[in-house]
Amino acid sequence: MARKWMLLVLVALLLLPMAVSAQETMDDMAPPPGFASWDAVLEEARGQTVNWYMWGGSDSINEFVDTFYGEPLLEEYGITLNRVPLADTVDAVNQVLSESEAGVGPGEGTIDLIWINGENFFTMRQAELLYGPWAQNIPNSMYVDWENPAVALDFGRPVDGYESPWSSAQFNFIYDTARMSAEDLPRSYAELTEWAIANPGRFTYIAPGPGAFLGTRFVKQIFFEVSGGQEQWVGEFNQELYDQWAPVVWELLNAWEPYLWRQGETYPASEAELHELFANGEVDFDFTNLPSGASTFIETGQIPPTSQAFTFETNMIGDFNYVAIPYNAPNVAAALVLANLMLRPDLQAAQVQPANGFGLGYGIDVSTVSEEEFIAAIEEAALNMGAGAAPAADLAASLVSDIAAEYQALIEADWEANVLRR
Amino acid sequence: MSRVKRILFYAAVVGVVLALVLPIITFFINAFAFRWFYPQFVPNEWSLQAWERIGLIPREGQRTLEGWWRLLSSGSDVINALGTSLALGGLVTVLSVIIGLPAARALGLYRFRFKRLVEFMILAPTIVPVIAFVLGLNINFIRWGFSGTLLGVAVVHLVPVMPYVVLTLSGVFANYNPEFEEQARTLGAGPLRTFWYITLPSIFPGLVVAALFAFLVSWSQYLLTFLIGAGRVITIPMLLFAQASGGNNAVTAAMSLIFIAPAVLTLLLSARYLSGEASAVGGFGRI
Amino acid sequence: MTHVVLQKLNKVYPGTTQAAVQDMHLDIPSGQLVALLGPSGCGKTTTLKMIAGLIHPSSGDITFDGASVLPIPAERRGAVMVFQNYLLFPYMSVGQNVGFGLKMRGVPQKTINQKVIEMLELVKLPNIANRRPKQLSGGQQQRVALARALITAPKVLLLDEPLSNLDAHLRDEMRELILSIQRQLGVTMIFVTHDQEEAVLLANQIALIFEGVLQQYAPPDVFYRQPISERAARFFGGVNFIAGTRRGDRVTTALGDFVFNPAGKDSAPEGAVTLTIRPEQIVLQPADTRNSIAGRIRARIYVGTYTRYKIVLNDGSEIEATRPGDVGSLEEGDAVRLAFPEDRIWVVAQR
Amino acid sequence: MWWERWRIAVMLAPTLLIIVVLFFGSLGYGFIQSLGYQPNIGNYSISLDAYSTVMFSERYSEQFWRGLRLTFFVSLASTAIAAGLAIACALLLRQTFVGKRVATFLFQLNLPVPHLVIAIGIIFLFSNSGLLARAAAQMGWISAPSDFPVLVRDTEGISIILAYLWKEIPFFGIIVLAILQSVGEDYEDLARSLGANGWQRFRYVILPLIMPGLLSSSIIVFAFTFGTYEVPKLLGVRFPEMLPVMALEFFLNPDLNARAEGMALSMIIAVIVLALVVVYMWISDRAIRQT
Repeated sequence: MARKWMLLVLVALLLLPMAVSAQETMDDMAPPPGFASWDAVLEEARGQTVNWYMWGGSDSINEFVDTFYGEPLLEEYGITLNRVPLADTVDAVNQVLSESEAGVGPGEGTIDLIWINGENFFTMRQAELLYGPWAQNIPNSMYVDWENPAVALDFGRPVDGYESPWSSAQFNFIYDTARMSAEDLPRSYAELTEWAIANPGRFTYIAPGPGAFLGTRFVKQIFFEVSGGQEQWVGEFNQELYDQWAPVVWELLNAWEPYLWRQGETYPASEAELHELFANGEVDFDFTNLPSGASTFIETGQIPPTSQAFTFETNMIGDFNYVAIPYNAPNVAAALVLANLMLRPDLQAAQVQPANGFGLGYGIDVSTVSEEEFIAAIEEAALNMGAGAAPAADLAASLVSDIAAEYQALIEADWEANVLRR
Repeated sequence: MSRVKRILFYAAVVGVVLALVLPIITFFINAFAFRWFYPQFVPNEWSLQAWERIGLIPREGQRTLEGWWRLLSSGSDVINALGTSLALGGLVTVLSVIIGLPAARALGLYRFRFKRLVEFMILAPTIVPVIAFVLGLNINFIRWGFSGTLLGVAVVHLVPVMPYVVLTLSGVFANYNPEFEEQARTLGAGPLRTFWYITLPSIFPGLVVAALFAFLVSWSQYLLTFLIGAGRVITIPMLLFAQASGGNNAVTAAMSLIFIAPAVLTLLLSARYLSGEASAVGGFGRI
Repeated sequence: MTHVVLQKLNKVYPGTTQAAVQDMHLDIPSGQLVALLGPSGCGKTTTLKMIAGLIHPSSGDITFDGASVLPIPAERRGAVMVFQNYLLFPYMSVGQNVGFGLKMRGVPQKTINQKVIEMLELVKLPNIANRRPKQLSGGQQQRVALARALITAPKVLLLDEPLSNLDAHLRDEMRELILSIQRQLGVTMIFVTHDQEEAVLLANQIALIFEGVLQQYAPPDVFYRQPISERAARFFGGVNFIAGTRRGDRVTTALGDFVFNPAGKDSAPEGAVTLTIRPEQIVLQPADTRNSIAGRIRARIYVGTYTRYKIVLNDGSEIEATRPGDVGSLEEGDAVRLAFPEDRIWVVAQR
Repeated sequence: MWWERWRIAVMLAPTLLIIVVLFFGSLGYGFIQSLGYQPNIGNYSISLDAYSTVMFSERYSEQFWRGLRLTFFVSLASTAIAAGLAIACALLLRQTFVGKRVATFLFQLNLPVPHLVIAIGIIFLFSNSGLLARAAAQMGWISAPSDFPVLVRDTEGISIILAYLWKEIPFFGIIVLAILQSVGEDYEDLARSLGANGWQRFRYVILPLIMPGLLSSSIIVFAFTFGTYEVPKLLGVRFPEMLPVMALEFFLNPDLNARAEGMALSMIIAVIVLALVVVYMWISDRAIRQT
């Protein structure tokens, strides 16, 4: 008996310096609130189940999450991933809101992590429904370029460490090379207007509204073009600026209506609906938010294999999306571990490849990665972007950042009043 | 019937039946089609991709015994949701029958004051839309801590289920002679054995129909599960609804088939008890 | 062999004020076959179910051989009921039905099978144990129900309208079977019926009940000769009632005076009474004029074994008399004399 | 005896507990909330603001009234057309013919199939690039999807009606079939011997016989179609929008004030349905008495 004890003490003594040194490497970084150290987080997270509420409409994304995060979480950290699919992220916001209304305290809630950005984040932040700040207190946040306004500002609002980036996306169009050639493609809204008039009934866009942010983004980009550029929209919400240009945009969209699919009587409500219209040849342009462009949807068989992504010359909105932890998350530690894992460069390299089913862009700044095996993974990913993607140069050249979240709700409501119901 | 008349008659029957089952036929095509775009009438490419995606068939090359086992034990969304849906349906069925049986007996066998009022109250949930009460329920359930638990959702499913269970069973009791029980009592059977040997066998066909409705109404419930399950009780209709509003057709079709299979199976198994139960068919209105 | 006594038995159903059974006092000696007779809703079935233990009395007591059985639940009381529509469990075979009581007592299946055969023989239905109740005729079902009740060797056998669902010829058969079983086993039997004929056919003693109140408890013949009231008389088929005033053994009516021989049995007071005589006791065209009155035949109804005459009397009232066969040549419209033999006249108090 | 007196109350108690607490309780709670009484966010006053916002505000009034009209139209059309077609189907299927069992089974097949699934099937079948449009294209009747009539996600709610038809025709049909079978053909034979022709036998014999069952089931169908969410959500357009969809969208809006409006709208739906059911029962009661 005594010998066994001795052995244990010895082992403990041997391990102590290692633990201390591990502590040291993170000395420059404060632990997330409520935890003594990152090790304490790992310790507490072991055995927990992380309830991740995320939009679940894409099975390939679901599959990606289960494979690329679920397995390492369990194997490396002893955490079980419970991914809860949502029809719309606002459902999760509403859930936390209802819980807070019902007086549910910290640790007693149901949601550990939400895939979130923009308006939903803004709502939760405003109602103080989030745990934090923590996003700059997890180890892998060192790969994140927090200086980049597109990361530090979510729809023009400061992130303040209450959400951690996961991936990035950029608006781009899809066309079918079997139906038209690259020379005929419109490269601006002005050209799109001409194209639509010349090809009546062959174009439509996703109705801006809840759960259909690509539609909102499509309209937002018109604001940029008609007002002469995106720069003036960056920063605080500006009602005057909006009021100045909104009538112009509505006028344009109304002028389109007779030339749109179904004469603009109705609009597709979701991305999936537009994919279907495009695939069946009802319209000639499709939208996506994926840097891999058409590749992902060619893979799933949702659109013809001859499809190809393209961009306008400018004003293609790109942004980051994030994960946030509700104030009442029952498994904060596990949520932190997951958020940290998502930033690991090899997994980031996995998520950009269409074949893996996720196909969104990097959440980290790849130039900060110095580990060799990670660099190799990133280089390999670059070769696998698929034939359906828009040229990387076009994407980079047309990229603009998104703007204050207030515009989104405003555009959605006004579009409905001034275009849909006119 | 004359020859022409007979041909017309059969044409009408075939037409009606075919039209009614056509939506279901489209599921079978969609679920196995790949790149099935307009104007193809018959798909050019067939694929099991949708079934792979929902985790019911292993990917090509992994369709070995081990691959199947790994897949089924990995617990894909659909398999988990199938389990949840079945557990929920089973729980609702058992609860509703246990709770509804005494009430059905009281309504079927006895006359009492306020009987009309009681009947009206029990039937009210069949008329008042779910949307009218579920919003109020949502907040209270969160407050009481029932929200997001399987039991909580099951209890809420009881609201649309109870009217049909009580209605069906009270119809059975209206044609039931309680003297059979008295006969058994005087022959020496205690209350429990009287229930087991006398009451249960007598009402069994009606009980099957009631249970069928309870299960099916629960099985097809979307809004209640969505709002009370708080995203933690994921049933097949929840997955299917999310999929249908933003996913790919093949996967939607495959999931739809998964969704209707147990329902049709239950109908098949209990069809012999169902014939002629006009009052009971009312339960289908809720599905 | 059980002596059953009902003591001041009352039953008031919840939500009602009228007692269904009121102060019922009934002494049923061991081995008797007693009928509880009365119109439907008179409380006779309630009484039967109280004896069975299926309904709990509001007050009063029921004793078997002097010991109260109220605390004993139905299944252990040993008072077995046979219901009017037999209630054979439709999903069990005949044998399973008959053996049910023994199964409930945990008797081994082998013994049960043995007893079932015995019992089916007792009710004269051998070799039908494997049939389904549906395959049996009404009379056979009745006998199976009887066998099912008797197999448990009950202390008291309670029968609900045992003959009412049977055809005339089956009734006779059934009656003999019940009587022979009763003689053979000596079990105390109580049955309820609304049919006086059924009660008379079967019972040693009849308890006549109106509105939950016991009217008269006597052997069957007494109800014909000496009914307790006009209503009791009517229930047993009495049709001739004449109002009058009694003084000693003489009753004065609008039709004249009648002398009668009370034989010390009647309880009618002096003063206002109703005189009654059964149609078959009236003598038509008597030899002498004692106790006789005149009338005219309004209707003559030939019923085969006897003939009914409806006779209009002097004061306009009508009386009915019967004669066996069709003796004589009385026709409708004929004047007729009728005499009331004095030992056949009965008087009851006027209501 | 305690048990005897309270027996019925005890037997009813569990069911009534569920119904009263969960159903009527929630209805009542929803009503209170619709009046703007929300103590947990410090709002103790009561007002009809939510109702007037939903019905009369500039922002929502058009949406509400157009939605009401659409909802009413869809429910009424679905119920009436389904009932009518179901009678025809039942008259067909009650004949004796080879394959009757199979035909009857297939006729009932949609009964246990959830509304949600039927709605998806309707999209697959009737959309502009759906199976029927493709069949038309194969026949050469149309050259592009846009030539096919707009039946799905249309502003008139046609696809919603179609989905309900596919679900409710078997529902009504089985009820009518069961009634016809239990009644037998004796009454019709009698009417025929009295000189009634086919139409007269239908109008004066069959119709009055099936009417009570048909009416009570149409109440269920009408109320259901008026208040269901999944089908119009999947098959409807953003504007005009069926009332249940509008109500849930209010409720799911993170803005807590919108929640009162969602409750108000759901109360309006409940009141409309109840009022219509009462009127309907009153009319059908009179109609039945007159026939």
